[in-house]
Amino acid sequence: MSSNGKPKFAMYWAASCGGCEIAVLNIHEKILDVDANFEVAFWPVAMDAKYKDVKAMEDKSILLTLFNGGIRNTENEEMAKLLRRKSQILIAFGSCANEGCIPGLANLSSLAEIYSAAYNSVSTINPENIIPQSSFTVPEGELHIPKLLPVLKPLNHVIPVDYYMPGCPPESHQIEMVIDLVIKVLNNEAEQPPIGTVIGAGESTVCDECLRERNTKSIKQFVRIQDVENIDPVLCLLEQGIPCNGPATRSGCGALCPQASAQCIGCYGPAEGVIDYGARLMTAMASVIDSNDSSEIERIIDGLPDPAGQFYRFNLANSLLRASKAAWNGNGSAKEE
Amino acid sequence: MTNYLFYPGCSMETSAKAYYESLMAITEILELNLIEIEDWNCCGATEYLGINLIPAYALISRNLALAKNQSNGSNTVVAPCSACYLNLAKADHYMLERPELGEKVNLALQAGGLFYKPGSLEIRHLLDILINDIGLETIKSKVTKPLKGLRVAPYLGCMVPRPDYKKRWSDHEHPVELDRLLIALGAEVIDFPLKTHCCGGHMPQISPSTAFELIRRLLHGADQYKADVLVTVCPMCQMNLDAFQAETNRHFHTNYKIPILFFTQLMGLAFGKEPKQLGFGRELVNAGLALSRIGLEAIETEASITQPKRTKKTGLPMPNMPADTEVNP
Amino acid sequence: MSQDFEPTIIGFTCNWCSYRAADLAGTARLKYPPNIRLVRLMCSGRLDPTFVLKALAGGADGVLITGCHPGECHYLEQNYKALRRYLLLKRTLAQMGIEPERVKLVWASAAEGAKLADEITKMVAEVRAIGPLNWPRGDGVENIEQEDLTQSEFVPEEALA
Amino acid sequence: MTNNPASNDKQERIGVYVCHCGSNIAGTVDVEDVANWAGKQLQDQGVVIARDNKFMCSSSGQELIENDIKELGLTRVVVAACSPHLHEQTFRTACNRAGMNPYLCELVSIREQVSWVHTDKFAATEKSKAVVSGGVRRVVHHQPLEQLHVPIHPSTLVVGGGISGIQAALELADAGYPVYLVEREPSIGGHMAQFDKTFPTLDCSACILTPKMVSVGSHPKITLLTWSEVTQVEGYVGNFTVTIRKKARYVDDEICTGCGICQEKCPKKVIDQIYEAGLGYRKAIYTPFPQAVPKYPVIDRQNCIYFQKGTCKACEKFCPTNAIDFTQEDELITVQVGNIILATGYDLFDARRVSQYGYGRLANVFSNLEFERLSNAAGPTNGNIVLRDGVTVPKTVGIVHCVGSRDRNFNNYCSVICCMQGLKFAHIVHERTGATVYNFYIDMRTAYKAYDEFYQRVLEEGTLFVRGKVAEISDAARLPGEEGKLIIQVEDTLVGKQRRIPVDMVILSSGLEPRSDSKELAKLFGISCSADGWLIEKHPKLDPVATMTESVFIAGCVQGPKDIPASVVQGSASAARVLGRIQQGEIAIEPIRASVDEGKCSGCRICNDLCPFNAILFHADRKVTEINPALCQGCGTCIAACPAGAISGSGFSDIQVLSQIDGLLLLDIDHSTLTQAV
Amino acid sequence: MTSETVSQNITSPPLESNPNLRFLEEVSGATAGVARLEMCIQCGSCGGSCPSSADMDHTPRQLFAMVRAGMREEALSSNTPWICVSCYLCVVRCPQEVHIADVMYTLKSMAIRAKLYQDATAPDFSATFVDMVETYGRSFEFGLATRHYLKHFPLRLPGMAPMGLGLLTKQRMDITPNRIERIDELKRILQHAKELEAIQ
Repeated sequence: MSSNGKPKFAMYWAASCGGCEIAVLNIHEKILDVDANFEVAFWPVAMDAKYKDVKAMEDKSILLTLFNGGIRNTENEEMAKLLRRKSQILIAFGSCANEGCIPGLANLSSLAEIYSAAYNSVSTINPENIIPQSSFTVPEGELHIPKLLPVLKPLNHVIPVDYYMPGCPPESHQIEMVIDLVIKVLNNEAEQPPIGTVIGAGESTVCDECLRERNTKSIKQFVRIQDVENIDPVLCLLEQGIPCNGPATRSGCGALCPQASAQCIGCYGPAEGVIDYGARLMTAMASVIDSNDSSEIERIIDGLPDPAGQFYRFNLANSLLRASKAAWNGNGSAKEE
Repeated sequence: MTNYLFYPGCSMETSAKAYYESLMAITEILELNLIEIEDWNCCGATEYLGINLIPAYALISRNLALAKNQSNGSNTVVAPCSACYLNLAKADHYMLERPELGEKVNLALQAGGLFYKPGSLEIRHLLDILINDIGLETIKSKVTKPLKGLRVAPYLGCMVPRPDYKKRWSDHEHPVELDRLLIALGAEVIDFPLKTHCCGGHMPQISPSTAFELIRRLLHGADQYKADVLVTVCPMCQMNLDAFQAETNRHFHTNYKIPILFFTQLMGLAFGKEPKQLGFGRELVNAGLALSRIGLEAIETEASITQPKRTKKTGLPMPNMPADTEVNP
Repeated sequence: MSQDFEPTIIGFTCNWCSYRAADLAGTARLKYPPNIRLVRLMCSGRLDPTFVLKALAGGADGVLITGCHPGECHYLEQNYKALRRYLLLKRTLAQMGIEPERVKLVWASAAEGAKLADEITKMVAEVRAIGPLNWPRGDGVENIEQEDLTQSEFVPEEALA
Repeated sequence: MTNNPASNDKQERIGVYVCHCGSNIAGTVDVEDVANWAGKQLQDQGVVIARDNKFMCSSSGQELIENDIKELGLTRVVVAACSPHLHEQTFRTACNRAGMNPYLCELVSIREQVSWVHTDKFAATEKSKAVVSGGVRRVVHHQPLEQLHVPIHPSTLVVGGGISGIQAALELADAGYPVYLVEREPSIGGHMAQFDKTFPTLDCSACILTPKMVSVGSHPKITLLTWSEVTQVEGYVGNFTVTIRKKARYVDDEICTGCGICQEKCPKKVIDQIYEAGLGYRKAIYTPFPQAVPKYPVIDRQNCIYFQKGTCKACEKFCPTNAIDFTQEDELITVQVGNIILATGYDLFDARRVSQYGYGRLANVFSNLEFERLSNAAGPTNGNIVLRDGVTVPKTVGIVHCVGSRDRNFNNYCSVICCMQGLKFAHIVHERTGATVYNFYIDMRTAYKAYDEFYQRVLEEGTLFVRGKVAEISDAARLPGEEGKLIIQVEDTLVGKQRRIPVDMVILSSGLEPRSDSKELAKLFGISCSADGWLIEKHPKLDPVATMTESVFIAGCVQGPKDIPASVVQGSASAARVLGRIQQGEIAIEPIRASVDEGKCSGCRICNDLCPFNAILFHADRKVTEINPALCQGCGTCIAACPAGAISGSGFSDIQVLSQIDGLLLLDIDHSTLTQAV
Repeated sequence: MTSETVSQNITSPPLESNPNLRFLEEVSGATAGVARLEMCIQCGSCGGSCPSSADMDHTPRQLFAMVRAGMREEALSSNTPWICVSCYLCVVRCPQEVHIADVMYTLKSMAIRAKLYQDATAPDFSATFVDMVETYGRSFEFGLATRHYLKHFPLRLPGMAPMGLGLLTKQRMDITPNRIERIDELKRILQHAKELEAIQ
């Protein structure tokens, strides 16, 4: 690639699904502004590149890096550190980098369990019970592949992050907004927000943007949305017993899911200043359970068959506990058992 | 046709044949389908409990286990005998209250390849079923020969209304269920203050003098109230009051001649069945005289529980009475 | 586990009942193990699950939540909210592999110093029995400054070529 | 986005003071060690000075703090001593004197919760360090707070016109403050007005009560609202708006002279279940009793011939002042009050529930209230004690104690008055009929001034006492001599034998029960009510007439069974408490309150229904929730519930608690400074 | 002799070492359900309610006091439990909800084990009854009656003859027992149950 004086832009994809890359490509004409204002220095999804090229770059030579994906293995970790060194501004882009997201749910299981689920479960035919090893000797010599880390970490657990942009994936209009902001800052038309700020999202929660009608809440039963015959189109979903994560989830998405009669699943993460997303959700939902009798309460919360999944679907890796006991204890090697 | 698991109990086959026969004679009319628990065993009466705890409860629970296995749809066990009813109910209740008891009992049952989950059956007395499931209205509607002019003393004995773990009865000491049933049959029912006093239980075999005194009290009471017959819901009560009446008379130099009948026998009569179909004649104190009193006109007559009323109009009002206890809501 | 393991337990108390119960235990000179450290809240209804998670993530081996008896809440009915949250929290913690013995809810009125002391003693024993939790510290920024692995064993030679 | 609650970045200057409390603390905790440790190890938390002192609460101890604040410019103070419930105020005041906001001081307990409950000195010392470190971490995040001051409205609402309510109302009114006295029935007087005599002095109940009733009726400061009920209570400490339903009397009390002609002329006779306990009659238009206050009658709609059949109207025809007004309707009035006294009294246990005693079935079994009417000169029999037939005088009377009390089948508590009541009945029966009287009791409880002497007096009179809970009362004669009698069957536990005692009349000393609607009452006034149904006082010993809700007081049997003297005492006591409040003019409230950050609030309304004090209101227009600081009691439930973390609480904010947890767990502290046992 | 034992029990030896003072717990422990014996307030509603208390050595209340006082021998040799007719009046009336009737059953079985009962009639009757049940799975009134009356009330027999005859002629008594089909199954169960009983 030819250097043409334009500031360098990078985007990297660690433990994530790739949806974030699509989201960036999904910003329509805006992508042209990106091209107009930046030279794409490193973006494996979009163009060929070698790690060694990045290593070769001068430190801080990349102006803006959008890093999506959590840190699941040694490769992710090294690239995070590498890009941190090479970038001036590094944004944790999307839920995975921010809080672990769906890959983070693996933190409920030990590596051993993860391996056996991946290689020994019914879904995999693996009679010889072959499990990938980090180093393997072949006639040509010894091969190495990245090691899985015992638990998946959000980006800011391994490197300092400048800005956080939540969402799974971040909404296009928010990306456009951020790109505009960056360009403005470049042309000194705007203030650079203080380091550590969450950008491309609101400060309140989804309910703030949700048009559904709300009343005081008292829940006699939780129901799975697929079990609801006809969902009231105007009434708050939670009031219909559907465990909607909207009340605790950061605004910014425009309350897309609830508007479409699907409960919010919490991809925008916790509201500003919240320490543990799941705790906020569970305390909120528990508080409005309409019973003072232990056994009845138990019956009602039976309606939430998978609390951890409900409350930490996106946020587990960034929660206070971060991973289950099994994950913390289960050592990397899948050899045992 | 409602189905019930039926635990007859030993005496229904012997000393209380009349109870059995009369019950069988009316189930048809009442659309009551009693499915006998196959190979049921004795409940141990009041004897086994006084010897061994676990075996006693195991003995009882075998029946519950069998019943549960046999229950298709119906989870209600009906016992016509008070002692059986109480033992079954008690076993179920205590195995819930003291889980370790339940575990031990089930360990024992295992030896017979059986298991019973406490609380999984509903144990009820026959009278409870008739009053609360069949209902007084239905029963009334089946009456073809009202027992007009028959003065009856309703007598439940102890073990039906007490201890009443499930609070099924209107009262522990003065329940009105039987009274209302008999009223529905057109009989003249006296407010029998001894209706839940003791008949002596197994005392005739243990301490006769004790038993005779208890029997005397009841006969005396029934006599005071000029009852033609005393109606019971329990084989043992019937046995004691009927079979030991002569011996009691001898013991106290009295001469009571009070027929002791089962409520099902009177139901049968009111439903127009023939006395012989209903086990009449099996009683030792003959009920012939009482039977002769029953006229045949089928006019619905509303008898009522006799209440002490203020005598003169100088009198003071009674405290306002309990809201007429509706036993068939 | 090690014999001499002494658990650390964080106790949340209600200003009106259980904290006073703790005071009472003191004035009555009742004895209980020193493993518990109390936090005073105005009401068990103030108990935010975050506090419990924070304590566990911060190195506590157990958490004892206490409040007024049902129906006797100083604020009428807030202890019921604590109950609801507790029951839901328990299930979540179970999924995280945290033993039920480690997080307990106990009702203790201002008069029940003895009961509280007793419950504390019991809990300390139970937690001592199941051993330390020592959860990895929650701050999450362990090795940020650590030198990166240039000679990392994973990058295939051909990639560098 | 890290999980670290911000540490002491503002670099507060903290002083730590560890108290020896003589040897109370120092006996078990190495106080010096704790102080030194804090001085060194908590420096980076902002501790600039750490001292230990024999008695921190002593004037010298307090001066120590004050001087340090002035000289070392402390911005925060942590005192490690006894329980905050003892000396928090002391040290806050000290800080205040030195010009520091009192709420920047934190008292942590190392006495009640360390030295007194632990024995191992070493472990206790280490725990104390943790406790101190918790306090230090916490105090950093304290905010300067100001107490809230709320004005107190000088009027008072008294609910219930029994002796307790009457007493309270008079005390307040005599002190010159307006009182609204609300009574459900047509007249005030309560149960006491039904009694004949009062124990142990035996003075005529009416004689001592009526004068008080009259002065209530005529008192310029008392607005008497009988035949009325409170329907709604709004507002907060010192400022309540109360809505009261005045039920239609159908009698214009402006015009009515209380002459009573209407009652004479009314043709409809009704059994009086309330005042005459079902033993006597009244008319469809009636005043419950001659001395009723107010004197105006009411028309009982259910029984009035006009209202039922549209005819009669005799009362209207004969009323000399045309005071009858069939068109009257219930009216709702609202009043402003600063304090509320609840004196709604008790219900009598319904003896029918003890079926073995035959009440309601056996004619000559009487309830205690029935007997009160029976023996009352103004009662249905003019004070003649007779059987239900209205003529026969009993020759033998049995008085049964503990009916429905001290019995898990009914009420598990002791009703307090029954023993003395039983003795009173025994005396009256003996005096009026000379009958043989039996008292059946489980335990004789006559503990109060001149009560036991009365017991002895009744013994002297020859009343027979049988210790045993009566098993059953029946009319089924078993032995000769029992015919036509009531037989009381009981184990004479002092003899160890079962006895059957034939009597003509039985009096059941039924227990006291909470009003059947006490739960609703508690809810209406926002106070709590025990499982039994008695209202709960703020402190059983030290604050028996106050409740957990500021400005709402309780007096008399609404708080638990008690006799007349005790009820009067509580009436006066509650009045005194109210007067104290009114005198202050305004009331200071602890500034521990919740508040909403509207920027973060998304109006999800999760919190809206969680406040029992209705402090949380929702602005539908702006879709945000707001908390009324005057109504908020500071429990923090809404704070803990807010899914957006938009609600914060002064005094107990998240950051304060979380930091304290860090401190208690000695996070970021060189653990080598602690010996590894704790 | 009674009073001596009491004073003995209460003074020395100390509680821990004196099994009799654990008697209360022992009885409660061996009773089905929760006995609540320790809750008795000695009000006497049991003794007052009891239809047969006239024939009892001690009223139930006294008996419970004795159990509390650890008067094991006296309590177990009292005829009171044997005179109890299981009418449950005391049970429903007891203000402390003591499971009186079931405690009586417990005391009976304890008395049998300790061979402390005075009159063998009742224990024998129960034993005979249970024996029949264990052999046939059903009660067998004829066998029971004949065996029992011959042994304990031979003199009553002549007087009872007409009754017995009546019952027979009116087919209210079978001369041959009925046996349940799977009697072996029942026997196995009871056998195992007895072993379990022995363990506790």
